[in-house]
Amino acid sequence: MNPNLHLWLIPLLPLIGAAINGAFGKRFSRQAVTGVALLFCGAAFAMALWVVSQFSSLALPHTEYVATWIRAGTFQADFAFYLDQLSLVMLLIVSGVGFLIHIYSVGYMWEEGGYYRFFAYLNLFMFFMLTLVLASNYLLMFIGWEGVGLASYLLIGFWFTKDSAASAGKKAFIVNRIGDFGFLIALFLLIQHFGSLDFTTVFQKISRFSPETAGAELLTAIALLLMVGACGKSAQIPLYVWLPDAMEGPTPVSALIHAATMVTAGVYMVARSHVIFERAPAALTVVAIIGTLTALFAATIGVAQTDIKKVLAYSTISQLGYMFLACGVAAFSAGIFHLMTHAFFKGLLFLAAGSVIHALGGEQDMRHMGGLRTKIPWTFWTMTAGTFAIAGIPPFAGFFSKDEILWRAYQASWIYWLIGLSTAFLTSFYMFRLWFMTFFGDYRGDLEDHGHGASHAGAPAPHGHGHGGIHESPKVMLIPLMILAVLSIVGGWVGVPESMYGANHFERFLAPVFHSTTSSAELEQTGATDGHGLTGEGEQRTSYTAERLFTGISVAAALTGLYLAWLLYLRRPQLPQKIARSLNGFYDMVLHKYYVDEFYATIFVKPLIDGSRTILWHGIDQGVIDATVDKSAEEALDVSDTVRHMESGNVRSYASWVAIGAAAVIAYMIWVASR
Amino acid sequence: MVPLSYYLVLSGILFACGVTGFLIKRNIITIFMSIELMLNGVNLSFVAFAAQWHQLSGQVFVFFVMVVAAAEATVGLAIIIAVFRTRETLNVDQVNLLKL
Amino acid sequence: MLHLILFSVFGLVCVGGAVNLLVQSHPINSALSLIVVMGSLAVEYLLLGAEFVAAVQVIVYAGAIMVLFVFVIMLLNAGEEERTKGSRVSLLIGIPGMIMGSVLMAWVLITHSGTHAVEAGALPGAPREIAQLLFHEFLLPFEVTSILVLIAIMGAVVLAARPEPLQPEGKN
Amino acid sequence: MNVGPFILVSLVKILLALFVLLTAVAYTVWLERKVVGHIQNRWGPTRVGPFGLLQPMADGVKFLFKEDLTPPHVYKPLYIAAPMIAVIFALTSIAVIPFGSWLDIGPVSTMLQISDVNIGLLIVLGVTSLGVYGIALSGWSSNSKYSLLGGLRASAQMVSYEIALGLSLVGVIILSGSLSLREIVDAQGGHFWGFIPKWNVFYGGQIVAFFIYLMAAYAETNRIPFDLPEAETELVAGYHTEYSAMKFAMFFMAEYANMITVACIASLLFLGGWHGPLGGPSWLQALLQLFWFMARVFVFLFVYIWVRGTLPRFRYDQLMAFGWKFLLPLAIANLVITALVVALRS
Repeated sequence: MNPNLHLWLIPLLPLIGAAINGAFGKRFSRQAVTGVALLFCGAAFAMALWVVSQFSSLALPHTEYVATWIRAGTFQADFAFYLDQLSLVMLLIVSGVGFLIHIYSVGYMWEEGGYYRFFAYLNLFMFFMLTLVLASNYLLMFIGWEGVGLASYLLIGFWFTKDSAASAGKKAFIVNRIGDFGFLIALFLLIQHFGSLDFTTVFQKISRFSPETAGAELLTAIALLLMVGACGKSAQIPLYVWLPDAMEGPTPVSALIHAATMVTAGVYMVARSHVIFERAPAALTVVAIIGTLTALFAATIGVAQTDIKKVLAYSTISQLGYMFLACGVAAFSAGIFHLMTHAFFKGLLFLAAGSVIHALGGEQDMRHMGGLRTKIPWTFWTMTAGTFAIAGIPPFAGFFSKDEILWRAYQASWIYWLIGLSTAFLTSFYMFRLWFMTFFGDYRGDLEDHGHGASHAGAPAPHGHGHGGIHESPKVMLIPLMILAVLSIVGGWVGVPESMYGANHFERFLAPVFHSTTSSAELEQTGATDGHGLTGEGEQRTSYTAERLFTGISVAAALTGLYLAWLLYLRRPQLPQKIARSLNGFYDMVLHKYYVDEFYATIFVKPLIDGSRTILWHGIDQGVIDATVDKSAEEALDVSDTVRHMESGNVRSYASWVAIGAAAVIAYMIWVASR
Repeated sequence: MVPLSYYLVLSGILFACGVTGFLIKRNIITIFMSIELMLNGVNLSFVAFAAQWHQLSGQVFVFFVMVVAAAEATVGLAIIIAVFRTRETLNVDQVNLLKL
Repeated sequence: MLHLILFSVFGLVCVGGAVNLLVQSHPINSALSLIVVMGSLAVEYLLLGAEFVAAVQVIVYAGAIMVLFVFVIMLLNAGEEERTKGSRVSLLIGIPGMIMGSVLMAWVLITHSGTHAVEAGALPGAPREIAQLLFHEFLLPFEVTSILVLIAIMGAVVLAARPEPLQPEGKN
Repeated sequence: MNVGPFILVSLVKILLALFVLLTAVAYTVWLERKVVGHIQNRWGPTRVGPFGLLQPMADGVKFLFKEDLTPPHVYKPLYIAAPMIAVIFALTSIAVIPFGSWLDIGPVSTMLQISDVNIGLLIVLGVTSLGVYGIALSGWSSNSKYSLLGGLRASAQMVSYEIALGLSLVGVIILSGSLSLREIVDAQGGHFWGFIPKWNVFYGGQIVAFFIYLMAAYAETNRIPFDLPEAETELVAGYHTEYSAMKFAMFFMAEYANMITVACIASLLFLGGWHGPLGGPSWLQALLQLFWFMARVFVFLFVYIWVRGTLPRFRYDQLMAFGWKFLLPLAIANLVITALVVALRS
């Protein structure tokens, strides 16, 4: 029997921190707030590490029952926590990266108003995210799911005095509602047909199904609805629109929530419910298509963005697309692998970008940067690591995960592979574009001219503090950067495929979770390693060669992107304008993100608002409800206005009313008596 | 021998006169007198019924009515004095406002 | 027979006084006619054998209450009442209502009242019996009315007291 | 008995009583002038007849033939009615007052009383209480400020003191257990251990009640020391300032008739009515009863005049304070104590 790990403490600790900071933080000094926040978040991380130390001795999956939450008839939902390899990975990512970003935030937010508020929210987010990844049933998971949405709303709108921030928060929230709606319906369907939301029971029941058996379309429906939820949370087409706007929030938030952890919740959820998806091939295809499209689509947009954070945001979307592509081709472990590496390098990139912004006193527009290489070397080097990682240059982390996904995609269908490849090319292109524009060339900003407090485009004023001019960030910000940089260099090595004479540890580690999904290649490889007869050797080698070939191609694509970026943005900086002018319409379209927002605004938002205003507001609320109230009030007024004349204050008239009343009473009594 | 109904008719006439006085008179004091008139009419019917049914309680009720009338007259006249002190008039038609 | 004559005579006096109360425009005349009404009512009570009631009627009503009225009339020097058009309502509704009510009552009395007569002095309303009744069956109402009177006295004092303090002499 | 003689006897009694009363009124005036004169160390009327005994006649003649002038500013109907009201109510109360028990003349045996009502006392009270209208209306209808003030004072004062008066009588009523004057008097027959007559004055602490009655009665009749309504020094002559000749005479008669009535009531209720020491044959008995009764009334009237000659006049607020704050509580206390005594004794 497993020892009791008290998993429930892991989510609870940040909650305590949030409660303390939220309740009393106003009176605390900044140091005290920092202490509380870091203490509890770090405690959670430490506990996660301790869990890892215990992990080998556990019989998996390991569930811990804390309390019964809902019991309605046969249906029961508990406060119970579920630990297996997948949730362990997520747990490490969330608590670790989260802890690092907490540290980073201390430096980044030090000058901000509402410091305690920020950390209270951050801890709150940690609580919900950990609940999400540790939940042992869909309902508890949904709590975390909604909670992280709430936290993200609060943090996006952290500078709520800024109109754009507030509306961005609302946008994120509402768009997420759509997804959550799908998720919720999926949960209802599960309850209706399987009478439970507990992972183990549900999956046991479902594993009896198979794509051929009846009820497959039910699973498809459930899977698709779940996917809708995932799209909402993980910013996939068509619900990705909130993520770019979410960059209104403070950069650490963007790093933690909108790059590393929360947006990957969708991927995690899909991976978690792989049992359902595997039995719904149609749904899988949809997931793959959505993933690929999102990846390419976002990448193309990212090419044209000039706001450093926006570029990263779109790259995030496209990377998430990769993950969904992986899930779509049933390579869940690959998806999770990419999730992990992505958490490292994208968190790193965001933090580095934040450091750059910090250095430039709030400047976010890349066109006003450049030549920062020498001025902020640490940021530069860390960012370089991140850039190479995301661009998929070996041996950085991103290379392995992305290559894995591409290879799997190819095995599913070459179209996926092609799109993925082009996406990889584009990714490396715009990332290096960002890299070059930010750190190379000569400085295009105006910060030296009149000290600090320059145009605080993105993050509002607070950066205009003390020392003017460009300055390296404090240690407290740099240390997390370095750690993450290291991670994004070596992070991929846990998953070196056999084709490169590695043993895909990560995939093997996750295998028990996805055992049912181990694809043919995996089987062969295991077979090979198990030394099954020599028959497999030939194709084995061919498959290796093919894989290596594809790897080479993708690396070449990445390098091409690097070269192009160098050519366009360092060598001939005037070239991009020419190109842009040459293919004018397309460039505009890309620049305006394919007018998706406008499209949504016209198709959904505007009709909704107009309908609400005309029908609900003017029609029902004013026309019916208010009208009835007002009308009755007016009627009462009129009646009393006429009756009022009885109250003339004249005693004799009162007496007359009494007299007539008495006469009436007498008449009635006579009538009664005479009946 | 007088039928009971005669007394009742008499009391009814008195009562009606009282009501009429209340309706047509303008002077507060006169109106009060009209009230007294009504009470007297009622008293008459009380006594008549008492005699009719050989029930002394009717007469007892007359005493109560008298006491109430006395109290009412006392307070009413005091009120009249107060009103006159503030408004310089006894005409109810001019005493139709709650506040001055 | 004598009884009927006396009844009719004083009944007519009653009605005459009541009507006079209405037609007189000066409150003091109305007061006097009301006194006449009360006096003749006392006689009617005597005819009904309620002599104690009659006496009390004279003492309390004519002797005390109406004296108060006359006193107030004299105090306020109430003059002829002016014919102001205060309320049409009283004429348009009150009078018809009153007439209607009284007509109905009259109709009831004429049609439904038995012919059995009330003989003079039918019932010796001797003070002793009344006292028995008043202080045994009706003790509680009696006490309550006494409290009522007390309250009325205090209210009258409070109401009629001058707002400003009296002159040191207390004379006016 | 049959109706004819009854009416006859009643008429005779009425005429007699009226005659006696009016004469008494006239000679009470004479008496007062004499007594007050002597008190003030003068002679009083002496010219007309021996000791001025015919003075009342002369006054009457004078009043009759004096010009009866009516001021132009008065409210005529009431101005004329007021004195009549006064005198009528003053004379009415004699109707229920018994002068003696029974008189037997041959076949006829009648009580020395115009009519014996078993609530005679109440009737007397009611009639006297109505007497106030004469004064009040006269004061008002004269339409002059002195008269008005007089009338106001009179009505207020009389209403106030009526309460004390009535309450002082209640004690006696409780003791004798009746409202009929005749029975009350009968209840006072006999003596305590031989020599003290059983008058209410000496009996059951009614001496207090008697004095309360005395004060109240003086006030009721507007006599000194309570003659505020006609205080010469303040209001010329009070409510009858504007009156002259016969109307004035009526007020005069009314006042003195009231005095006599009060005296009768006092002697009936407190002083044992007609009970007297001497005895004899029945006709003599009747006459003696009349004599004793007259004597008591005379004494009472003498005290009246004596007081008038002696005491000064109250101030009005003193009057009211005396009535409400002294007499009334005293009367109530007396009533309560008497009631307790009777209740405990039975």
